[in-house]
Amino acid sequence: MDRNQISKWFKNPGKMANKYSFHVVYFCTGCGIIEIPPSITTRWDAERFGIIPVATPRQANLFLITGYVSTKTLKAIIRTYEQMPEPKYTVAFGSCPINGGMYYDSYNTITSLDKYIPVDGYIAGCMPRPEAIFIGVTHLWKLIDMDKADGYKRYRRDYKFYRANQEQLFKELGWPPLFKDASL
Amino acid sequence: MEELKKKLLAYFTDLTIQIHDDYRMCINTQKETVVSLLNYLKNMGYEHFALLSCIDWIDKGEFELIYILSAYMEVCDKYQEKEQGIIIIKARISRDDAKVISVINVFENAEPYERELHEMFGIKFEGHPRLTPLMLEREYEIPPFRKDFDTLKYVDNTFGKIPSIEERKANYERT
Amino acid sequence: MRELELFFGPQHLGMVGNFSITLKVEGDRILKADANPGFLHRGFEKLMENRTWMQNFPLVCRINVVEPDHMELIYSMAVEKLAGIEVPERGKFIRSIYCEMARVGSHLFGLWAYANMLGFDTVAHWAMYHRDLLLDLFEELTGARVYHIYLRPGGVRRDFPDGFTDRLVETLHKIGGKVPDYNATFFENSIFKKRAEGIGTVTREEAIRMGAVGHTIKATGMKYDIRKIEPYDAYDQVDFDIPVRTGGDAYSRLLTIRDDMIESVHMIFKLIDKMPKSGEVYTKTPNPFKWTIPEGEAYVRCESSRGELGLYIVSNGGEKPYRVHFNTPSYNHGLTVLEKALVGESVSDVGNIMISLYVVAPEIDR
Amino acid sequence: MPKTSFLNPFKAIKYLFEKPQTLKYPFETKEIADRYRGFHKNDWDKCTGCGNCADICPNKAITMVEIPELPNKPEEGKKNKRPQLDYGRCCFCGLCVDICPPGSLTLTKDFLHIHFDKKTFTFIPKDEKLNKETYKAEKEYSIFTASLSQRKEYYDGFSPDIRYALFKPDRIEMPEIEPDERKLSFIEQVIGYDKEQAKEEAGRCLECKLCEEACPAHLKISDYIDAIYRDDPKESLEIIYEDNPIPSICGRICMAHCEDACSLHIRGDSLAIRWLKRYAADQIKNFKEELELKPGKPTGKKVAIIGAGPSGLSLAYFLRLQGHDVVVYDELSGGGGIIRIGPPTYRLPLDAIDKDVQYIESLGVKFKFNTKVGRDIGFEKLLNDYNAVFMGIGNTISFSTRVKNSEKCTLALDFLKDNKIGKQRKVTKNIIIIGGGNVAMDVARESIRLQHIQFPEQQVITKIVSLEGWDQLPATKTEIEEAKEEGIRFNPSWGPKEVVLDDDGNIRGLLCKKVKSVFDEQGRFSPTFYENEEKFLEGTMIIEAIGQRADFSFLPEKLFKRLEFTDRKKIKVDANGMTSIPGVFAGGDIVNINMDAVTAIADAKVAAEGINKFLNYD
Amino acid sequence: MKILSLFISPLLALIIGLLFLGISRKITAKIHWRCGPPVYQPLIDVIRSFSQKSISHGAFFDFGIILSLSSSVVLIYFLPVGDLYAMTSGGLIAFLYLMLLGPFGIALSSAASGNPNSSIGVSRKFLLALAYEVPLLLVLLTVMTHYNTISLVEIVNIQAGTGMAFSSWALVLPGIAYFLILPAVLGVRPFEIVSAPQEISSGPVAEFGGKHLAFYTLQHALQLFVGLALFVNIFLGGGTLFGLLNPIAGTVWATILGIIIFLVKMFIVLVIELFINAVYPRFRIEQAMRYLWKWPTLIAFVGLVIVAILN
Repeated sequence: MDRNQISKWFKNPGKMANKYSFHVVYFCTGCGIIEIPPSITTRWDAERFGIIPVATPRQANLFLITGYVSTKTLKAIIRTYEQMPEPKYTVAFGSCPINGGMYYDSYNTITSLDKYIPVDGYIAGCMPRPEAIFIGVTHLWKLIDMDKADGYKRYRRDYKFYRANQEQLFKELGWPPLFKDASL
Repeated sequence: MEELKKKLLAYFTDLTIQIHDDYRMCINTQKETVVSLLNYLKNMGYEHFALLSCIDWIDKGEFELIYILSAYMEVCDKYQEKEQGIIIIKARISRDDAKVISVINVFENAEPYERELHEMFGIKFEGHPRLTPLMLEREYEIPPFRKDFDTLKYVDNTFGKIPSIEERKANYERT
Repeated sequence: MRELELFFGPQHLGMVGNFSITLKVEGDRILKADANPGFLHRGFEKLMENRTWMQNFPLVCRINVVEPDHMELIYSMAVEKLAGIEVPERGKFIRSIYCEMARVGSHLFGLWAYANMLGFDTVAHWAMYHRDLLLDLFEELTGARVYHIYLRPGGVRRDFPDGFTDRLVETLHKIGGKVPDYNATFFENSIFKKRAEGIGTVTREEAIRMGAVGHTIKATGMKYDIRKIEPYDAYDQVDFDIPVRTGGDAYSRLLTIRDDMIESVHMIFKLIDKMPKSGEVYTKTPNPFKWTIPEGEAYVRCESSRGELGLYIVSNGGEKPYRVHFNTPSYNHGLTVLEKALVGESVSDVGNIMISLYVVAPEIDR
Repeated sequence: MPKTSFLNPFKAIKYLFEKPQTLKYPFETKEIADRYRGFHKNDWDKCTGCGNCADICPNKAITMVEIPELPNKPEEGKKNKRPQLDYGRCCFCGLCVDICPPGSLTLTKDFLHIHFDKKTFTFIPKDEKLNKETYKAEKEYSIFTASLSQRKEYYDGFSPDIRYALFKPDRIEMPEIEPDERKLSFIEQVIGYDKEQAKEEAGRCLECKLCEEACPAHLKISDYIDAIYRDDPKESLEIIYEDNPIPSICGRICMAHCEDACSLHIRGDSLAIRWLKRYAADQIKNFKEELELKPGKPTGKKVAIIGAGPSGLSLAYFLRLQGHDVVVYDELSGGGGIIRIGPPTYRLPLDAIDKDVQYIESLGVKFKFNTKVGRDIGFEKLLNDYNAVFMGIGNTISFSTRVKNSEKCTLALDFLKDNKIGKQRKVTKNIIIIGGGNVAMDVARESIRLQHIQFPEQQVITKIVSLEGWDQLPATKTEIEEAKEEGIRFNPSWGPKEVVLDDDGNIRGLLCKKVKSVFDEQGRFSPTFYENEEKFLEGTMIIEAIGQRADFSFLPEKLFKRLEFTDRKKIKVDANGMTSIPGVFAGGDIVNINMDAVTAIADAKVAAEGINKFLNYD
Repeated sequence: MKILSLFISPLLALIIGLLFLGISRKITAKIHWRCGPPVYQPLIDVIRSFSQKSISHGAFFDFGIILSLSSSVVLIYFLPVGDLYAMTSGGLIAFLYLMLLGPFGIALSSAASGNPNSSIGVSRKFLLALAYEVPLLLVLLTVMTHYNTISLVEIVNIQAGTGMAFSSWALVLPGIAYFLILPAVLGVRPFEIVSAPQEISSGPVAEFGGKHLAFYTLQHALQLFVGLALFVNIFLGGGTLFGLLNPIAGTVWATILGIIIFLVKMFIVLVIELFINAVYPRFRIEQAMRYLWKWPTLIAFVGLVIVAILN
């Protein structure tokens, strides 16, 4: 850890701690989850960077959307995302959340994720290798440093629109809006 | 297998049976006979209910139900030696009035299959205790596995019509 | 005690795959379990009807992410049967070796899931590490870690690279060398036995009644294995045994998985010995843009790591399948056996039972 | 059941003292496998823009985008379209690599692209030669900055391999009569596909339609080949007849520009499009009964066509379908024009020509054979009697070398014509043919057959002298190969200097001089020689086959003066195929520089539309 | 000294607790055959949790976790670390009650959160506490009988006087019993039943996020410290090592060395606990209770009888 890092730690400990302690929601949203166990276990060992899976979204700050998202899962994803405390980051895996991927014509999977929840980064691949996950994390660090990983802020700011999109898809969401005073 | 064919033909009247070379027996029957046929075959040792499927023959206006049975085998011998194979039972029902008697009293594991077919094809299984949705969250006007369900059109209409956040904001600001 | 409604999954650390079980519990006892699949439903069977025979081949493996290889195999087998394509001898052996590698990998994944479920991180980590070594080999052979897209109708996509079998044997020996450690820490661990014995017992009668296959029925003492019953590929050219247990509980199932894994490794060695040293590995299939398959239907099945995997496929003589229906082992296990096996058990054992049945959610949903 | 224990598990503690097996990833990397399926790379030089990758992609991840900077050369089988990948769709299956006919598309070992912007995931792959900015050398490359726009050089993963390609690179061998056998007679050399072979060959077509753009007449090639694949030669023939009314002829002697453009051609054999057309035409024994084409409603307009060659026949057909009255004049006794006299019987039998001509005749086109315009009927009379006149006269007069004593030599066309539709010529045992084009090959191969017929079981020699070297010979490769197989000897890069006569005035041989160069710097034909390097070739008969020209003697002087010519000595026509004389149209060899049947058909198509417009305008 | 230790001991406990958490992650990782996180990772986690917005589920939710944390801090005051102690009067009985207060606070919070997983976790926690409380009480009773005092500080002082690490042979059996229940007290495997992330999503803390989670982590670190320190204090002779420090007794150096010795002893116990943690899966709750009521209780009872007879 060089001096630069230390001064950063003193300036904004929360931000730095957020960088080096990603607690991941363990949610098998799609097939990309198959590369999560290897990356958190012996061979790749994500815990070196403080990345560990946690059981509940309340304790997490990173949400990995691992692959395709069916409508049924999307509901759970939105619910989980809203349960996470801020600041929180979302990283989407693979082709499917970007533009539908393999399932671009499936009647049960959505084609692009960022219409429903904000996404801070996409990792290309089908599926991404563990290496890509690590490099994805380093990119996320850079984004956090530059204050560009602002998905949660966007969600708060544009909540009205996200909520409108979610309601357009689901008709009945089943839970009250997260932010009461969401406006432009 | 030939023996079984003879027995079946003697016992049931409205069957047409073909035996293929790879130990697959194809039985065409009526939907009323299916339950008793399955019962009979179960007692003959075909205890493994492998699959319940359905084909939408839209040109003929019919659904074809496929029941596939095989036998559990205690000792691992080849089929060729045991003279036991896979039995494929086919029954056609009308597409407009898709109703058939449930077989869960004969085979317990037919339950999720029937639920799924109900959901995907809209076939009503009489006597099934819970024909609740299994896989799907949304409701579809046409059950999605029917041939007249156009997935691409559906996707365009459903997911394509949802604007991205930027579009929605732009629309909002305009009005 | 009051009755509680407890949702197990889909977002849950003990859940392998996106699956949910709604439990009705009283204290720690489960009164009723309701499996709730569909979180991964993509409508594969519909998607496949919209793609040509060749385009389906990268698609099918996505059905089951844990073990995509048997999905490729079953699709290839079905198409070969419908179109009357023969696989060359070397191709058959490569297929068998590849499938056995996949079985070992899949079982290691299962071991990870089970150990992780019990909170047994140590063994979980080892198992995942050893699976990763296998994935390296898969990457070398097929060009991808997970979705290999290697078995194609007519044979395999590429031949073995130079010296591949040597590296395969080396890696398998490396993994096999750790089996005593696995045994000492996991399979012969008293607490593991305490945890798994008598849990989720499925008797043979129940298993037959509910259509159980694979290690669930092998754990009740029945040698039901498609590799023996209806040999495909090169399985009729090697000797192998089918490990069985008689307990019918989670413990027996896990031991069956272990024995099956060891048997698979031995089988790979035998297959490598018997494999023709050179030759064609695939039969050329027709031009993918003009490939039509004559009218007909086929039901083929193979033994995946979780049990009998079947595919019913219908062609109407066109460029695309008319109807496909996968009979996946997890379908019976996850929706019928699991619901029955959970009743009366403790909440702590939900994941335990589920993983010992090896329920893989994407396979159920398709 | 194994024995269990409480203490045994503590054996695991020993791992505490072992070296961790973790790969410390960003600091310690793993070698990616050689077959890794990562991002795409496309060799733009090799890529033909055929779009097969876009067709096979199961996810519709590939779209072909037009690159305006690239040259669009459909006649060479190269379009200026290149695949664009959408990594929001791609599943990295590699089907596109396996189907790519030129083998230009490769998957690399690059797999890192992480970005918050979805738009960056759309990407047009190029290769490292073209894109130095993207492809970094090993030392400039870092995994932390790696992305679609920062990739490593020479990092190929899953590469195309012709052995495992999804298409069949090898053509179904066309059954032919063996050289030793065929050189003894004029029997048709090519036997033709049978049903199975035709189906299999048609099954190789990837439907990329590069050929359709390369074909001058723009036949719907992939459609009719698909019909053959579906075992429906009748439908196939109907599709051919939409654009080409002489399938039997074209199926045999077409220059097959389409096959040069075929995308399979790059790494394998091109599809046998010509033979498949021939198969379709041969399968239908009687065109009139099977095809359901009807002439259009009579319009009352009359068109005269001079010359029943390919352009004339096609035009007659197209105009007849429009309902015009068409009369075709030709000096020969049957249809076909130059095609009737030029290609020898072993390549194009007269039956095949007559089959096509008779069908066109059955549609109501009137043929006036043995009528030479200018001799039997005046050109001006035609102009007066008919609403429009089309000249499709072709090049019918052979050039002579005009070296010393060249008047003793035989001219190629005369030789061919006599052999085909007249009386067989007498030949000698030792023949020299001057010229390196297809006509020279025809002449040579015909002479060797005549020699074998007239001097059975005797030593005979046929040699070819050509100005051009081996690699410049204008004749097609297959012609040269077949000529060699039949025993014809080549003397490339020699120019005739003098025909040497013996004392009786008979030909004794040809004195040649070494060629320095054939074309000048501008690429025009202007041979230069080493005057002192000479060679004497023995031969008792010399045939000159160095080119032909048109015979405009039928035209009255004042009309001829009004005809405009291009600088390549061709008649100048406008976009409607009309010459500088209103009402007079032209096409075929006298207009285009390709000088082959299918281009003549293309001319006829243009002229047909032009005449239509011209007649309706009146 | 006392005033100083009022500040120092909780801080020391916190730092040592977090460090031990980090070390335990590192050592576990090594047994897993991997590198593991840096030892200061728990600190980063805590800072991160503090920086996050937390969602409260009501006043009880907040109060519970504060109660839990403060009770743990108070526990530290009763606990001598070598020569460092804040209160001399605290007896073992009070100590035991305070130890129960921590879980009680968590339970309060969990009940307020309304998550069914949490309620299952809390019920497990109390069942487990019920199970290990029996042998623990027996053990402590033995100790109190042996030393004839209920004050922890006095016990430590007596042990320091004897200068032996394992102070009395009579206490061997209770020591073994305590060692057997120590995993249950610390909540490591095979007794990781309460949190059991794979079964009931971390149980009581399922709804804890942000600052609540940070408080919980701190409380957890303190609990770890307390659990280890109690064992070291009672059975391993506290901050003494065979009378090694007797020559320099009373100086500051002796205090510091005492603390270091104390920490080393704690560390050794921790490592042993980690080994147990690494090689066993977790019990089911009734299995854990059966185990705890069987062997440790029996041994502790025998120990109590022996001590009673000796006295």
